[in-house]
Amino acid sequence: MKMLINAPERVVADALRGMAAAHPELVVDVENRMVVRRDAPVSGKVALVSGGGSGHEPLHAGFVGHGMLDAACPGEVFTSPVPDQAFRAATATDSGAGVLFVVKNYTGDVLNFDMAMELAEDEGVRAARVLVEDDVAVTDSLFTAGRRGTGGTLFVEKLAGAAAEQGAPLETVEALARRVAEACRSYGVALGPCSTPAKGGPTFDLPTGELELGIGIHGEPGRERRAMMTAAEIAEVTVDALLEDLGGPPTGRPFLALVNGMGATPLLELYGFNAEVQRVLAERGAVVARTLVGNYVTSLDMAGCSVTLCEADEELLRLWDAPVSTAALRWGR
Amino acid sequence: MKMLINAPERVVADALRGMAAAHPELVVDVENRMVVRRDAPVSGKVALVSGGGSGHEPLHAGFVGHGMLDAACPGEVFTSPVPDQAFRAATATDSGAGVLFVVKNYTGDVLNFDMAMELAEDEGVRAARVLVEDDVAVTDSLFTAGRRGTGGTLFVEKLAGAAAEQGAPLETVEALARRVAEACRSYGVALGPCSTPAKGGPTFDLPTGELELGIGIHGEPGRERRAMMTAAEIAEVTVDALLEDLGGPPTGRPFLALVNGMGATPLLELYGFNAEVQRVLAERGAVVARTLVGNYVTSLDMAGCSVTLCEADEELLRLWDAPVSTAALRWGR
Amino acid sequence: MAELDTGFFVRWLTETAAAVDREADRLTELDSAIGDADHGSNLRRGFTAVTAALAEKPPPSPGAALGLAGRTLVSKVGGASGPLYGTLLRRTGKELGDAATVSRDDLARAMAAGVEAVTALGGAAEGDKTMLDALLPAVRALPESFTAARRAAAEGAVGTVPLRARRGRASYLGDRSIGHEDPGAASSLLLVSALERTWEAADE
Amino acid sequence: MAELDTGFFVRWLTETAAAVDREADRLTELDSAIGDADHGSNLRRGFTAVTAALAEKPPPSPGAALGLAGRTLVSKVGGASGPLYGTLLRRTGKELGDAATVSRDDLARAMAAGVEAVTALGGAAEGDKTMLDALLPAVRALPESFTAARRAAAEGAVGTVPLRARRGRASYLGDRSIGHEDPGAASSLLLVSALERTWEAADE
Ligand SMILES: Nc1ncnc2c1ncn2[C@@H]1O[C@H](COP(=O)(O)OP(=O)(O)O)[C@@H](O)[C@H]1O
Ligand SMILES: Nc1ncnc2c1ncn2[C@@H]1O[C@H](COP(=O)(O)OP(=O)(O)O)[C@@H](O)[C@H]1O
Ligand SMILES: [Mg+2]
Ligand SMILES: [Mg+2]
Ligand SMILES: [Mg+2]
Ligand SMILES: [Mg+2]
Repeated sequence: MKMLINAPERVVADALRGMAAAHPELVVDVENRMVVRRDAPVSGKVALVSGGGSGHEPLHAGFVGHGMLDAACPGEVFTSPVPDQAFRAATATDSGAGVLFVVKNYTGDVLNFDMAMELAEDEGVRAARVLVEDDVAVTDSLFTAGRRGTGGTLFVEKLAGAAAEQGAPLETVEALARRVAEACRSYGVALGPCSTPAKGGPTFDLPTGELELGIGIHGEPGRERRAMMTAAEIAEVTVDALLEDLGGPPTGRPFLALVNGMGATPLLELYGFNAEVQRVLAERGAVVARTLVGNYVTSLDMAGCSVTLCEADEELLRLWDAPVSTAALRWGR
Repeated sequence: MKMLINAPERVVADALRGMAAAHPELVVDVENRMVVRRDAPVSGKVALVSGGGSGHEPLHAGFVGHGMLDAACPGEVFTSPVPDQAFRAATATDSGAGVLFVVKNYTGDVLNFDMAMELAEDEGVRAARVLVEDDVAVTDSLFTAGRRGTGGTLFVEKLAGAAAEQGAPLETVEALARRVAEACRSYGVALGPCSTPAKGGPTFDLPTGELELGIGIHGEPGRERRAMMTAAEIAEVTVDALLEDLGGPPTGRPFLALVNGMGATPLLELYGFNAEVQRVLAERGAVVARTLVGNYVTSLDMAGCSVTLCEADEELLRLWDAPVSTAALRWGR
Repeated sequence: MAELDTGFFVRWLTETAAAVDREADRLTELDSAIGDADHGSNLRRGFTAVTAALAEKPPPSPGAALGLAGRTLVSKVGGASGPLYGTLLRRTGKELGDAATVSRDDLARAMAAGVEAVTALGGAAEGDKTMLDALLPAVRALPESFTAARRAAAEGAVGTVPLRARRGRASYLGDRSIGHEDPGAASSLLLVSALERTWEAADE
Repeated sequence: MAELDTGFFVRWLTETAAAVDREADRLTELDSAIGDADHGSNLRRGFTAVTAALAEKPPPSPGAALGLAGRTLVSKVGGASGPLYGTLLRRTGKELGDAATVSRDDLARAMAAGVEAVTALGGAAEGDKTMLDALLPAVRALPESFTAARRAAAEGAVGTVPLRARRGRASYLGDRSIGHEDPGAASSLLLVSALERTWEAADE
C-alpha cells in the first residue's frame, strides 16, 4: 500500500510539523506531541483536553481553538497517547479552573488518561473526565470493553467547549459533557478497509460486493458482513440502529446530526448519503435541527461513513451555534 | 468498486439534495443543478459564478457564500455543466453589476461556459470570463488543449470573491481574477487511481510501488510514472516543478500555498507532506505567508496530493484574510 | 437515388441512439485510457434525450430534426462532446434549411459545413486525434456513398490509435496518448455507421 | 539453583526486546485480524526504549531493572498494552524490592503480584482472550521451572484461538474474534520464552 509518508515511525511527528506550519494560531509541540491553543491557559476558563490515537484527523488536533479544545495529544497511529502527553497538556492549559479530559472509551485511552489524571491531581490540578461511548454497534457491553467512542466525541468537544468558553465552572462543564455524551449515538459502515503505516497494507479483506456493518474507527472489522447495499439501504440500517437504541420513535426533541466520512469516501457521495439519512429520519418522524457533513472522525483511508445523532434541546442548540474557531470547525468568529 | 451511492445517474442530484439538507443557508436548485447564495442577487455586487464537472468537492458548490462564489453549477461527474446551467446561475445572481465566470481550462468547460456567456449577454447581462490554467504538468501547451485548471481555482474564487464582496466593479474584479490566475501554479501526484460511478471501477491501473507524476483532477493518468517516493522526495519534485515554472528562484514576494488532498489521502499524511513542502520551499528561499492544508480540489477517491502556489502581495494577502463564509472555507465571520 | 425525408433523419438519430446505448461502456472504456471515463455515459444521456425529444415533438423537416437533436445534445451532455456534437448537428441542420427532402449530396455539403463548424469551435485539425479524424474523411467520402463514408470513418477512427493527441483531455498525456483509439472518433463512427444502416434499411 | 542477579534481568529484558523486534510484524498481523494492527509496532517502540534506558542508566537491582522497564513502557507505548505491560513490570519490580539477587521463587511470587495488578487495572479474567491467558498459567508454573512457565504460556497463547474476546478491542468483534490468537497473549509468550532462554544461557 502506497502512502504519502516518509517512514511509519515518523508519521505523527511529521504531521505535527506540518500542522505547525499551516496553523500559526496554534502552539504545536512536536517533541512532546501536543497541540495547544496559543492563548492557553485562558484565565478563569476550564480547560478541555482530549486526545487519542492518530489516524482520525481532524479529530482531535483539528478541534483545538476558541470554543472547543484547549489542547489535544495525539498518540501513534491508532494508539492512545501515553500519560505524560495528557498530563503535560493539562498543566499547559490549566488556568486554575480545572481540566476536563474528554476520553473515547477504549481500554488504552481509558488506562492512559486515568494515569494522566492521577499525575495531574498529584500536581494540584483539579481534573475530571468524561467518557464518550456512543457506538451502538457494540451491543452486549457486559461482555465487551463497552461501547466505543466515535463520532459523538465531536459533539461533546464542541458543546462542552462552548460552555467552558462561556465561563462555566468545572462541575457544570463536566455535567454538560456527560449529558451530551449520553445523548449521542453513532453507527458506522465500511465499504473498504484502511491501511495503517505500521502494517503497510489493509487491516482486513473485504470481498467485492460486500460491506461491513458496525465498524469502529480503527480499521477493525465490523460486527457483520453483508452484501453491498445502496446509499438508501445503508441509511435505513444506520438510522434504524440509532433510533432503536434511543428507545424507539423520536421524542420530538431536535437532533444534531453528523454524517461523517471515514476518510476515502468522496464528499459527493457523503452528501448523497446525507440526503438518504435525512429522508429516513423524516420518515421516522425525527426532527433534525443542524447537520454537519464531512470527514471529521476518520479512520485513515477507510471508505465508508458513520452517522451520529445527538438528542438536543434549546441549550445544546445554542451551544452548537456558539462561535468556534479551530482548524477543522469554524463559525461565528 | 463499491460506492456509497444509489445509482450512477443519480449521484449528482442526490448530492445536491443532501447539500440542501445540510446547508439551509444556501439555495440548492436540484432540478436545474445549481447552488446559489441565499441573499443573491446582492445589490450592486458583481456576481461570481463557477462550475465544472462534479467529483471535485468541495469545489465549487462548497465555495458558495459570502466572500466567495455567488453560484456554482455542477455538471455530471467529471463532465462540464451544460450552458443552460451556467446561464441560469448568471441570471439568478446578477444584480446589474455584471457576472464573472470562473472557468477551469478544459475544452468542455470553455465551450459550455462560452455558450452560457453568449446566452447571458443576449439577456443583457454584462459578463466576463477568467480562465484558470495553472497546472504546470502540461508543458507543451502549443500541442495540447493548454494548461489544465486545478488548485489555483480556489485562489481565484477566494480572492476575486473578496474583491467583489468589497464592492469592486466588474472590470476590477475581472482584472484581479486574471492577475491571480496568472500568479498560480499547481502540480499533482497520484498514488492511486480514482473510480468514477459511470465506469464503476478505477480509471487507470497503477502497479504497486509506482506513482503518477503530473496528474490532473479527472482520474486521467499523469505525464510520467515513477517508482514510489517518500513524502520528502515528492515534495522536492513538486515544489521544484512549480518554482521552475515561475522562472527560477523566488522573487521574495510571499506565497499563498495550498497543500491539497485528492480525496483519499488521510489528513494525517497531508499534514506530514505539508511539513516537507514547507521545508523544500524554505530551502529554496521561498516565503510562505499563508498555508491551507486539506481536501479542497479533489478527484473523487483518488489517493494523492497537489500543491498550488500563488505569488501574492499585500493586496492579495488582505483579500485572502477577508471574511469568507461558505460550506468548505470559513473565517472572519 | 431516393431523396432522404424527415423520417429517414429521425430513424438515423434513433439508430445512433441505440448504437450509443449498446456501445456506451466501450466508449467509456476508451475514454478511461486517455481521458476521464465519461464519454459513453455522456453520449448515452444525450442521445436518450434526443430520442425523447424527437418523439415528443416530431420535427417538420430533416433540418429541423438535426437542429432539435443538436440543441438537445448541447443542453444535456456537457463536457467537450456536448457542444461539439451539438454544433455538428445544429449546423448541419441549419444548412439543410426547411426542405422536406434532401439528397445525399445536399447532406454531404451540409455535413461538411457542420464538421467545419466543429473545427472552428474546437480549434482541432485532422490528425489531432479527435472526432474530426473520423468525421472529416467521412464527409469527404459521403458524395460517393454511405458505405464509403462509413468505411472512411472506420479507417479514420482506427487511424487515431498511433496518433499523439493534440486537443482535448488526451493531449495532457503527451506520448502516453499514443496506442489508444480516440473515444470521440469511435463515437463518430457510430453516427456514420448508423447513417449507412438507415440508408440500407430504407433501400430494401 | 543459582540466584538471579541484576545482569540476569537486564539480559532478560534485552532478550525480550530482541524477540519483540523479530516478531513485531507477526504481532501486528495478529492484531490486524481482531484489533487495530499496532501491537507489534507498539511493543517494538516500547522495548527499544527499554533497551536504551537500561544501557543509559544501568539499574542497581533486579527490582530497579523491572521498575525502569515498566516506567519506560508506560511512557513510550500508549494503547492498552503500554499501561498493562508497564504495570506488570513495575509491580513485579516493586515486589522484588531492592534485593541484589532474587530466587526463582521470589520472582514467581513477584510476577504473580504483577499479573494480579494487570487484572485489577484492566478488569479482565482468565478466558477473556487477553495477555492474561498466557501470563496467569505462566506464573502458576514458574515455581516449577522456567521451561514449565514457557510451556504454560505457549499453551495459554494457543488456547486463546478458540476463545471469544471479552476485553480489549477484539471484544467488539463478538463471535468474529473466535479463531484468532490474541496478540497480547502472543507477546506475553515472547516475554516468558525470553525468560527461559536467559536462564538457559546463564545455566550453561
Ligand atoms: N477541441 C476538440 N475538437 C474536436 N473534438 C474534440 C476536441 N476536444 C475533445 N474532442 C473530442 O471529444 C471527445 C471526448 O468527449 P467527452 O469524453 O464526452 O468529453 P470530455 O473530454 O469533456 O470528458 C474526445 O475523444 C475527442 O474526440
Ligand atoms: N483489559 C485488558 N486486560 C488485559 N489485557 C488486555 C486488556 N485489553 C487489551 N489487552 C491486551 O492488549 C492487547 C492489545 O494491545 P495493543 O494492540 O498494543 O493495544 P490496543 O488494543 O490499544 O491497540 C490485546 O491483544 C490483549 O492481550
Ligand atoms: Mg491501538
Ligand atoms: Mg468529462
Ligand atoms: Mg471524457
Ligand atoms: Mg492494537
